[in-house]
Amino acid sequence: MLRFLAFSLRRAWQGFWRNALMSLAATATMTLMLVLLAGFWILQAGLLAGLEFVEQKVEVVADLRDDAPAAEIDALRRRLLAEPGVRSVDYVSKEEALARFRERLAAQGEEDLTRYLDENPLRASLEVKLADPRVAGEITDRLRNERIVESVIDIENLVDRVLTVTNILRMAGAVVLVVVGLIVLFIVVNTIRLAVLARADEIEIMRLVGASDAFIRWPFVFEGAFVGLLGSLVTLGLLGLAAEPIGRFLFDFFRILPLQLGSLARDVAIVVLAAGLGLGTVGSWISVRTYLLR
Amino acid sequence: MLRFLAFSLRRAWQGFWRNALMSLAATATMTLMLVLLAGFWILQAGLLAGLEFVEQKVEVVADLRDDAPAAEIDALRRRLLAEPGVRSVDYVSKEEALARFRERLAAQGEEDLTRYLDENPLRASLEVKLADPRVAGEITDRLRNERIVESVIDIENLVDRVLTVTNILRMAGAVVLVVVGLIVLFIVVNTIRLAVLARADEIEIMRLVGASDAFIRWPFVFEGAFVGLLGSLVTLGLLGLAAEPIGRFLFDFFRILPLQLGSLARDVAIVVLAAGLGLGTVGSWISVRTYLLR
Amino acid sequence: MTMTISPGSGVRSLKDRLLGRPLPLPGEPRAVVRLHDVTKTYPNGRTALRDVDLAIPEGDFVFLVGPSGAGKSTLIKLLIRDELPSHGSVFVDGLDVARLPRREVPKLRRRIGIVFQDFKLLPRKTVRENVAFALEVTGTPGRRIRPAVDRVLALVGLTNQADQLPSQLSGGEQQRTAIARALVHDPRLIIADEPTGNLDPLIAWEIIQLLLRINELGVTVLMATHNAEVVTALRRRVVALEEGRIVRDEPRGAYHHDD
Amino acid sequence: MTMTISPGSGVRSLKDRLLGRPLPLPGEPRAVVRLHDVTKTYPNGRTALRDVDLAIPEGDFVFLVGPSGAGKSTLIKLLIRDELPSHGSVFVDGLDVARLPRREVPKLRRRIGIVFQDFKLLPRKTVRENVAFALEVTGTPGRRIRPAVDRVLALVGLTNQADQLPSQLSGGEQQRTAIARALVHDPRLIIADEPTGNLDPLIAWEIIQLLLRINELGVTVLMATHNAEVVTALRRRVVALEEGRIVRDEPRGAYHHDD
Ligand SMILES: Nc1ncnc2c1ncn2[C@@H]1O[C@H](COP(=O)(O)OP(=O)(O)OP(=O)(O)O)[C@@H](O)[C@H]1O
Ligand SMILES: Nc1ncnc2c1ncn2[C@@H]1O[C@H](COP(=O)(O)OP(=O)(O)OP(=O)(O)O)[C@@H](O)[C@H]1O
Ligand SMILES: [Mg+2]
Ligand SMILES: [Mg+2]
Repeated sequence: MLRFLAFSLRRAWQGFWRNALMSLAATATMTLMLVLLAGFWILQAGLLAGLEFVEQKVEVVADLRDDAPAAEIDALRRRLLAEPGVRSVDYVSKEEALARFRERLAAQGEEDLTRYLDENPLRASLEVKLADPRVAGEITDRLRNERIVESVIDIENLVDRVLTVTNILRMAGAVVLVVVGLIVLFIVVNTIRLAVLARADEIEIMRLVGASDAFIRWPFVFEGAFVGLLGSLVTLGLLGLAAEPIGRFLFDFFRILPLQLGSLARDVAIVVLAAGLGLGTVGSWISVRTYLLR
Repeated sequence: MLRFLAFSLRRAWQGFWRNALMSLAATATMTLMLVLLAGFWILQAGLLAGLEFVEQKVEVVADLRDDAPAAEIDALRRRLLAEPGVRSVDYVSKEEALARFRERLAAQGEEDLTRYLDENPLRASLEVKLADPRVAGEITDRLRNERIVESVIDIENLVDRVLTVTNILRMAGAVVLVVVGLIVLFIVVNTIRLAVLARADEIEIMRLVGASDAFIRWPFVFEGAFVGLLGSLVTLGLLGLAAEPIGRFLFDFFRILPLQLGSLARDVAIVVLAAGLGLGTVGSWISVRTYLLR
Repeated sequence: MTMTISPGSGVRSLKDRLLGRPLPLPGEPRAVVRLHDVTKTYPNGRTALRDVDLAIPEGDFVFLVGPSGAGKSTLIKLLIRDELPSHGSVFVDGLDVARLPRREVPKLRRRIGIVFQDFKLLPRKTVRENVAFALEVTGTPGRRIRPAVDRVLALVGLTNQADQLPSQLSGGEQQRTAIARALVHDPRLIIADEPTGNLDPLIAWEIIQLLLRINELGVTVLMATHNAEVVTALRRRVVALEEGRIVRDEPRGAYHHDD
Repeated sequence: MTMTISPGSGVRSLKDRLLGRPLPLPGEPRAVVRLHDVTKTYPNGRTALRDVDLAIPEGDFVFLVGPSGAGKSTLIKLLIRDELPSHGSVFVDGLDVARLPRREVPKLRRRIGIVFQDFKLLPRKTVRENVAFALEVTGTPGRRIRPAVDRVLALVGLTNQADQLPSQLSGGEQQRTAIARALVHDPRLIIADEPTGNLDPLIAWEIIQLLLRINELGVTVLMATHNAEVVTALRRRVVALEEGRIVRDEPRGAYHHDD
């Protein structure tokens, strides 16, 4: 068994270098495809994080009567926090509301109209941030029935629109990733098949001198695995070099935090290695099979 | 000459079908790569159109003194219109400004503060829409020196930011397109090279029986062109099937108009055909050359 | 190329056929190769062998002769299961070749040393590697490979060419490489398809001497050849094929000019 | 395999060398093949030919003999510019082979009909297509190809196998396909490397008769062979190589057993 392994590995190594041109061509193809795959994986991860960020922004705002007692407000606040799907509930006083309003106008370059006001027309409010945007409707309804609540801005429409868009984007991202994955699968298997095809004679001769299927198959499979491994490592090397700009891009564009970045890097490394090894191995297995079945 | 052409085409056709497996594999690779290229081309075109749309939104707004005479306003308007880089100049009256402000607040779900106002605090203004956002600074300066202008909102910062972002996106798009183009080039040439490699014997024998280089090269080149053509046609067929959703996506996302869509479709068709034929032809030319040079 | 059916072979095959008995009688020497009523028709309709009956006892040295296209290589391909018979049964060293499960085929081929008419060398391996290859792929321990390979290379006179690629060899050297590979694993049956076609008479004779010596050690040898001189000089058993039929089977035959 | 330098060849090559004259004297028959002081050392350091001088006048029929590895195929490869000489000059049909610009090489090869020792057939083309191929790739009009191919296939006796692939042919049939391809474009010089190695004596003789008949029509024939019987029987010119040197060149030679 050990001898068989040693033999297969040695043969794989020799096979790789004796057809160096072809092997390197296959490796280069593998690398490019893995870069493509990793790129899309990263984009997809960024997209998901970005969408989550957007969804977390969904909040239900209940304006409170000016005469609402602080105790009741606090009680309502605590009841809301106990609801499933609610992430946080913040109390915003009348003064705070006005300050924020001024800030917003300024940020948008609008005229500061508040200076023409005699008194503060804004209401204190409870801002309910949601962990799950789907509960927005329910929370809105419940708040409307509260005595101390003056009005709740109807955001159901908005929530629906956000959810539709994010779901479409999620699906589109997954579809694109699957399509890219299939392209990668096809191209890599195809390249390996062409490389094996060029060595059909070798397989034929091995069969004729009495090599068992295992002795024919495994060197090729290891060679494919080797191509895959090399491709993965080169890909990871390239990604490593590009890690900083990628990280900045993800942070700026999709608001992925450094913490999440670490786990994304780990995921990508795993995906690239698994895809490289898997494709190389399976590709050569399939390619050799054609000859062994005859 | 005609006989040579007929011979080469016949041989190319035979070569394609006699190695059907390999030819179809090459064609499939070609197709996938062209789809990839076309996809990125479309995205890039969409991005460009979208960016242009954003840039056209850049405008310089000059608030006018309440006492500015209509004749002077009109004169200023006409002078501005004559400036290079200015697309249109719109006069917005005080009433219109207030109406628009109300709309904006409503759209953002903000409190309508205007109902607490006694008089209209907003100013009439001239909105200068720019064809070229880079002139924003200059226009702003000129407006500031006008007698009838009360103030000009400083948008230079904003314009700079928009320009930076759009330029980065433009460059990123171009870089991605070039990278994808190189990947496509490499993969296709590589695939064709592997296919030719498997027929090195054939080339060797042709040389030994006294075939001139042209007789060896052209059948392969035509075969490559054939693979490219077939790949292009399949790609265009696929894109044709997907034309409607693509068009809708481009319209919704990048605000590409149906008119622009037509010219984009034409561009894509040309790119796909040129890339397919070019890659197939050049790929086999390069691959065969290796053998002829010896 | 007239049909000369020698009475001896006709009677024997007839008897065999009547008794329908592919296995040897007790007391008869064990037949290493036994074909019973074998017909081979290729998918394109060409019939290369017709009703062939043949038994080669252990230790025999048999020349297989016959004109080009008579079916010699086809018969050999049946023995190593490179082709399957359309009809009839083939036994090699006790294995029912036609009915052998696929995964047992390597076992069969390892018992045989085969010299192919077209050499079948690996173009990217040197002479030494080509010969060693036959041992490696059948799982021989590494340390036993080197000496075995060196020994057969010396035997066929290729020690100096050991590190050349097949494309750097003369035709005769390629053929000797093929012979070395067939001998390297000490097979109990050697099947050689035209092993001297590209050799000059001197080396051809040396190769034949080699096969004879190996045969004397008890190894059975089946050799397809057109080398009339050798066949006639040695007076060994000669099986002659013509248009797919055995037309002559003589224990001490010669090469007739209509073969 | 002793070194027997026949005086005739020694003197002639010496004279040639002293005069440094690769071209024939006026009045001498035109030499179709002329090697002058040729040495060929392969990149791996093996010297396959040493100081070879050889002239073959138009219309000659020459056997090239010698033991395996003597350099016969190498000499032939030099003639068709498959290899370049390390030293010396090679003229074929008036063309200076070693100095021929690359784009002129096809012209040279079209004047020659070559039978390769390893056949070099295209595995994915039928017999007919393989033979037609040599005409097609040299730009012969389509309507002239079919009859020419049918004629040579009949000549070598492959009419029935015309639509088979090489893998479906016997070794001898493959060899005859290679011969047919070499003849199909009516070359003025035929170079055959061991064209009867895989043929039974009968067909071998037929092929030789064919080459003789073609030779009588004025075509020059150079044939490397180990077929002692044929060489000895025909009493044509024999050039013997040994370890890369011409050791014998007799106008009416035989095959000696040390060749
Ligand atoms: N794979 C095949 N498909 C179809 N016909 C075949 C195939 N292999 C061989 N033949 C035909 O079967 C006949 C016998 O072929 P075989 O190779 O057995 O002859 P042979 O006796 O070895 O001849 P040679 O001495 O020339 O090598 C030939 O006419 C050949 O054309
Ligand atoms: N490409 C090459 N590289 C290195 N050595 C070579 C090459 N081709 C041939 N040789 C060596 O040159 C010598 C002469 O080879 P060549 O093929 O000319 O012999 P030959 O006379 O044709 O023999 P045979 O009768 O066996 O075909 C041989 O020893 C061979 O090993
Ligand atoms: Mg045969
Ligand atoms: Mg030779």
